[in-house]
Amino acid sequence: MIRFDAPSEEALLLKDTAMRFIADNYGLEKRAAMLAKPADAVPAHWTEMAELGWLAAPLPEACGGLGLSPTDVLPLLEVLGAGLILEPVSPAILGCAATIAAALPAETAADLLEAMLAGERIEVLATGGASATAPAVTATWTSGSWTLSGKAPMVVGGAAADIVWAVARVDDALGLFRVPADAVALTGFRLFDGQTAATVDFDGVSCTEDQLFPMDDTALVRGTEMALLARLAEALGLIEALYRTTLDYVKLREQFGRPIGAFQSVQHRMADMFIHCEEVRSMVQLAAEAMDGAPADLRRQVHAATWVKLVDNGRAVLRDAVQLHGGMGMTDELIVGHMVKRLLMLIQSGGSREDWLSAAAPSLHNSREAEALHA
Amino acid sequence: MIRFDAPSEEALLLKDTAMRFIADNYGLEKRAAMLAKPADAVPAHWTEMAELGWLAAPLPEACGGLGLSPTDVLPLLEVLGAGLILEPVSPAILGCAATIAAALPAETAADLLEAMLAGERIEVLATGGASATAPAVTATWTSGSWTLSGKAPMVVGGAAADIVWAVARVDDALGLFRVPADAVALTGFRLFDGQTAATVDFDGVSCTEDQLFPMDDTALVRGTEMALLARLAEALGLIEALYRTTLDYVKLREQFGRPIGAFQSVQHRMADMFIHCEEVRSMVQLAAEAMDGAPADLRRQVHAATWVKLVDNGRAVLRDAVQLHGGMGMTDELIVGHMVKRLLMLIQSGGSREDWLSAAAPSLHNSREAEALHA
Amino acid sequence: MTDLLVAPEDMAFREEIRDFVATHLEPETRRKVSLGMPLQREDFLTWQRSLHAKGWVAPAWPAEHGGPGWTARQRLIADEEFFRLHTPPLPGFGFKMIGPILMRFGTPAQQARFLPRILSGEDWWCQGFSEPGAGSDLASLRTRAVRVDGGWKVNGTKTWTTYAQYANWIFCLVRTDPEVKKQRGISMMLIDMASPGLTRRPIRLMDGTEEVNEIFLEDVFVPDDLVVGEVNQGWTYAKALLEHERLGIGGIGRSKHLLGRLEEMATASGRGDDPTIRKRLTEIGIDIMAVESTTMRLLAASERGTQLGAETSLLKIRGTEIQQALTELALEIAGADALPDRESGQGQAPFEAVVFQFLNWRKLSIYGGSNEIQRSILARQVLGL
Amino acid sequence: MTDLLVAPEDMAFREEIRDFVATHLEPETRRKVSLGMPLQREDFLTWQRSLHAKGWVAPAWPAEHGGPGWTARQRLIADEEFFRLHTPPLPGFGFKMIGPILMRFGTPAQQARFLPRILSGEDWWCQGFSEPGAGSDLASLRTRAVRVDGGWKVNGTKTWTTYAQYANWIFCLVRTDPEVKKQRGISMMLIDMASPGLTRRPIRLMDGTEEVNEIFLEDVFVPDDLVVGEVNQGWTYAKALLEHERLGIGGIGRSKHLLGRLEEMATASGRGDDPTIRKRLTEIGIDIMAVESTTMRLLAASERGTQLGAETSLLKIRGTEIQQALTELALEIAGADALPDRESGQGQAPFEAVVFQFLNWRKLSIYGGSNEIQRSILARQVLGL
Repeated sequence: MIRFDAPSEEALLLKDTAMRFIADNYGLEKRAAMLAKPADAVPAHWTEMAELGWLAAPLPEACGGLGLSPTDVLPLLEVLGAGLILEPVSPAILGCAATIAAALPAETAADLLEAMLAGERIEVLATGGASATAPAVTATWTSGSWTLSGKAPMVVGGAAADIVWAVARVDDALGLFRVPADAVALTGFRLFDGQTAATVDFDGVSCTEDQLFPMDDTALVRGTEMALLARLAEALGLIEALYRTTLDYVKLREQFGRPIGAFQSVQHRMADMFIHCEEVRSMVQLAAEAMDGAPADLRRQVHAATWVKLVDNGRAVLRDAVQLHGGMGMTDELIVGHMVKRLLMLIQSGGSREDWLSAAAPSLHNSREAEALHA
Repeated sequence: MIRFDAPSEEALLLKDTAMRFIADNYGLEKRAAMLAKPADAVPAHWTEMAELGWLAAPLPEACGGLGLSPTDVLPLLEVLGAGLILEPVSPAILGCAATIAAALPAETAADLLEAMLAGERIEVLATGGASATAPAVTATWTSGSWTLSGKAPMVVGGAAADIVWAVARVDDALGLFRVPADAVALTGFRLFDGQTAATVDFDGVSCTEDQLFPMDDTALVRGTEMALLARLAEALGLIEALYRTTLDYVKLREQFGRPIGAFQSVQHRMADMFIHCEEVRSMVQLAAEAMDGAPADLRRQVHAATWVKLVDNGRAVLRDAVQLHGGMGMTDELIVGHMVKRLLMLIQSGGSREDWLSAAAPSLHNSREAEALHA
Repeated sequence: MTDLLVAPEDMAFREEIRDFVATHLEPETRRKVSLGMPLQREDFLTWQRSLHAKGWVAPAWPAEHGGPGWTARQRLIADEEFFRLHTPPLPGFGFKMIGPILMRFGTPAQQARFLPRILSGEDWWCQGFSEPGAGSDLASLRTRAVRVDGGWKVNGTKTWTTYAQYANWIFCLVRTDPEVKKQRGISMMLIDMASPGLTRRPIRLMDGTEEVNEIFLEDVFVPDDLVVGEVNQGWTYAKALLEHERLGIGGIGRSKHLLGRLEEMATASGRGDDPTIRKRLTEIGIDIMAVESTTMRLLAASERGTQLGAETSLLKIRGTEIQQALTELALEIAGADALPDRESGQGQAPFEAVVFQFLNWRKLSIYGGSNEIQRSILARQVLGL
Repeated sequence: MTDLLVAPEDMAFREEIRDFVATHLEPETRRKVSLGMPLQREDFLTWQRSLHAKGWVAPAWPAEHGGPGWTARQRLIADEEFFRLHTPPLPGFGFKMIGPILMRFGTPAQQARFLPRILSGEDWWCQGFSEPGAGSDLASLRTRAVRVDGGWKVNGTKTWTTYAQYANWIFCLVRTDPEVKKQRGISMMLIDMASPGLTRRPIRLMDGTEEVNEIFLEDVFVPDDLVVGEVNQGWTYAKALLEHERLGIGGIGRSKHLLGRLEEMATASGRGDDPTIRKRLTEIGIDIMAVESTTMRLLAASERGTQLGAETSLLKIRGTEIQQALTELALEIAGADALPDRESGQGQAPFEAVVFQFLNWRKLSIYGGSNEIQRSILARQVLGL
């Protein structure tokens, strides 16, 4: 049951800490210095983020996490998204660690994740195929060891990874290989918003029996959904930040002798931007609550519907944020341009809107039920 | 070659006469009196319209017409559309007579059309099937006469027809049967905008050999395209009239102490309404010029593209015309509501926008040509 | 979706509503509502009497005045079910407008006299706010009342008065002090429709209906005991009214009902599998989900004690945009099948009422504060512009 | 479509353009333009020199000043072909702005000194109109010139100066009389970029380019013979300029070029037959047809002697809306293939420049009078609101 409860105290505390941290460490100049480094440089604040509990927050307590619910992780992730962090919190924790936590026995997962949650390592997950259940990597057993083949062309957050976990086809099942980054051909690079990613080539990599862990669809789905939720939350944070930044700007910026926010067409566009934000907030909260409260097919529908809303409203917000900032919105010198790129990156990372729309389609509105009653 | 030439003197003269006629005869009260009559009553001004030359205008001189080009018929039809006439000028003349003129030898056509062009009769065309080349009516030859079967459920303008021409399948070819209205089961009724239409049931109607006239695809296409152009021109007239009426209204109507046209959001919407009009005008002129200047496939594309523009821009204009008139726009007491219904009727009469969009699709933009050069 | 937002205890409540409707709603009334056809006075009143007998006729009224004592969540559920099951949408002028005003600002005598008759349907109220030339801009109204012995004499014209032909009472805003600034000097009066000097002219709308009217007041006498609250405070009462019961403003039930009807229509027209139609249905379904989840989120905040303000205007804007988009999609599905006039006898279900509903629902973005005004309200009151 | 609008004699002209481009445009430059990649100074100048040698470099200039003597229709055709064949879009600050101004308002000496060097590419002009805090609202500019012996001393800041890094001259609007009302008291001055006191700061845009700059003027001396026309009349000249050559403003060639590229992109991404993509491509194709036919209709009216006014703003509005819609459709086609940074070396043609172009072309609705301002111009000057 979805209740739209308020976030817990713990969630709000993490959020407040995060806001202070961003204010102190993520000014545009400091961020520009980080961006000037090579893509595979160790990210600046990974250890601090671990110490602040951000890495442990969304993971079950039995695996060494803080056990926050999906709903309670939202406020933190919104701040990190709007804060434009360059550390791979979402892919490494919500994508990789959450998958491991779902796939492995709690104790094993706790052991394996300990170093990452302490901020000593970065571990990412390479799924990479056309679909989650048709991974790009295949493993074959020859003379006492596994040989991997396949390539993951876009592992977000993977440029500085120490460990790459590969979701692989092992005979007719799925398996999870734990591969040290120095055993694969890994090429780090930046995405257009400044975040890092890597192509990882597994061809010919040899693994021992104890690098292989069991994996099933349910765990993979859980991990995929947590990773999706992370992107939704970051995008929500960005959309709201763009709205607030633009609202501040139109109140200050004067043209033709008065603030542009005094012009009716600007006022109505800002009202629409507010509506776009509120809708995305509602949907993302719904998507988060659905994680633990809805059956799989309904959850999938809600997530797809939320993504479609994100695409539509997110694009509208970023268009208007730039337009209302005028020329200033085009520059690298205001935060708005950086937020636009990050939001656009998140939207693009989901691929085709059409596919999400199809996934959202079946009987959203209970029409069959209504018909049955009607008859 | 499309030149966007100015209309001829003759075209402008017809237009001016039409504007005066509408002003004199089509005030809302007079029109309401016409609407109060049964659908199959003889329309009020058919004879006068013949005397004014409107019925003869678009037909070739050899058939007893004035021989105006498609481009030169536009101004008259725009005025008649915006004037909300209830006489079936477009279906009887552009739909029926133009088809007959295209199908039959000029002298035969002239003889057959003489009474209608004199305003003594109303004749309409029943096509009616799923497509123009798959007509609803079939004719079979039995013991010395033709027997028709089939039903045309929507013959616009047909309620008071004296003659119904049926496009019929005759063996594997097309034929045109000239059927007196009293020989068929004809039920007249009104469309939601007040114009009349009829269902015509041909089942069991018997025809002699001399009621059958030859018909080919080319003639049918010409007639169909002329009828389409008539609807486009009427719609253009209505769109522009809605724009002008709304513009006048926002200049006069005061709210919060000033004309609503002084509010920026109203100004910007009116600017969009102006743009919507201008686009439709350009496309309809293009569609008219294409009638005699473009090969069949390009002509079909241009017509389909024009229809899509009409649907999109027409809907936008009628929505905003009502909205900007506020409650007054909802009533039967201002002209705006009547124009909205007529425009909506024209748009609906075209069926699915999607089908037009598909018809407009192929290589609108010469990309293949560009690629060839590029290579 | 619906089930996601409903707790088990609410599910039982929903079932109760469904059972009641199944046993009490007349099939012919249900048919008319499901097709979006106009309703007559008796269609409304028959249904109202059933609800009244059950104690459900005024969901938002406190129990002391005859309400069912439902929570805000239950009211939303009931609202959705009633729409979905095609019950007649009871006009809110009594239940949602003058009723709550009298509870808050009326005298005990006014409450005792009028409230029970609103519930029972003995009184049908209409609203006299708008005037020719003063639609959304209520403060500029010109109907005047002058002091006479024992009461007031009222002159002026009211317009857009919905269902005045069914009503026996009208509540009016009238200017009682012409000297002060626009919003001040206005009083609210309760006027018997049978008063000498009160006449009515129906306004025919372009959809062919006569839902709305003009009301002419010529020297109409209103006794002092039919003035609401204090003289010259009518504007304050009207404003309080406009903020009442805003969470249902998104019309989720209405949208879902129409979305379901469009599915049937697409099937009937042979375009049930047309990808473009399916895609638009899904998009609008997502839009409805966004308004519904926003409603539930605001409801939850309100249940936690947050005071809701003008942000509920977004529900009005998006809700009516969705409903109008649905009527436009219906036009696209119906195509040329929508051409016959509603009264021609040639239209076929489910297409016969498509144009009627498209035209009629243009009002959704005009009345109750046009969507432009709602955007200005958001900009000013929520965004601080 | 194109052929519909072209007479046989124009077709020969079109062929001539195509032949010239085929033999003179460098393949690498064509590749960069076709992908929407940034161009360097030499990319522009090489192409400009070819055009100059042919006599085609300034299509709109009269023959006496070195123009080709083309008709308005030929200019449109050439414009479309150049875009379609991926020639570098030569910045218009010389050809379309200061050149025509000098022809109309400059002294014979100014004309003789500057016009030939614009054609040859020896001089590259940039425009100093906008200032920080005065983008579309030019009348509020604050750069000041004070009288000194033999000329003026200028102080102030100009911004959004496109390609100032390539330019050796800048034409500026400066305030020469601070006492009079906003639009008056402004003069137009020609300033050598090498002048002492003139410095430049590149502005990095979010798409990674440095196309635009800030120009700081500190006690920059401008001799009297470099003031255009009369002192204090600069606003008049600037306005005359803004009305110049408005028929090409719809950017039909640019739109068609991008539409063609999107078709290739859809094929490359395996979505060439996706009905949603095809549908959007057709819709945008129809939109382009509407702008093109409107352009031709206005052109025909202009050829018949009708004076065109602010209605050409509609070409700017719709043209840029179409171009931005195309960049957005490109994002939808490219999906996750658009993620690598343009300089990462990981992007694949034809997707590598998709985000860059989306971001860069946000400017289309901002510069040259934002689309909001264009709508206000239409409302005021054409609609009389």
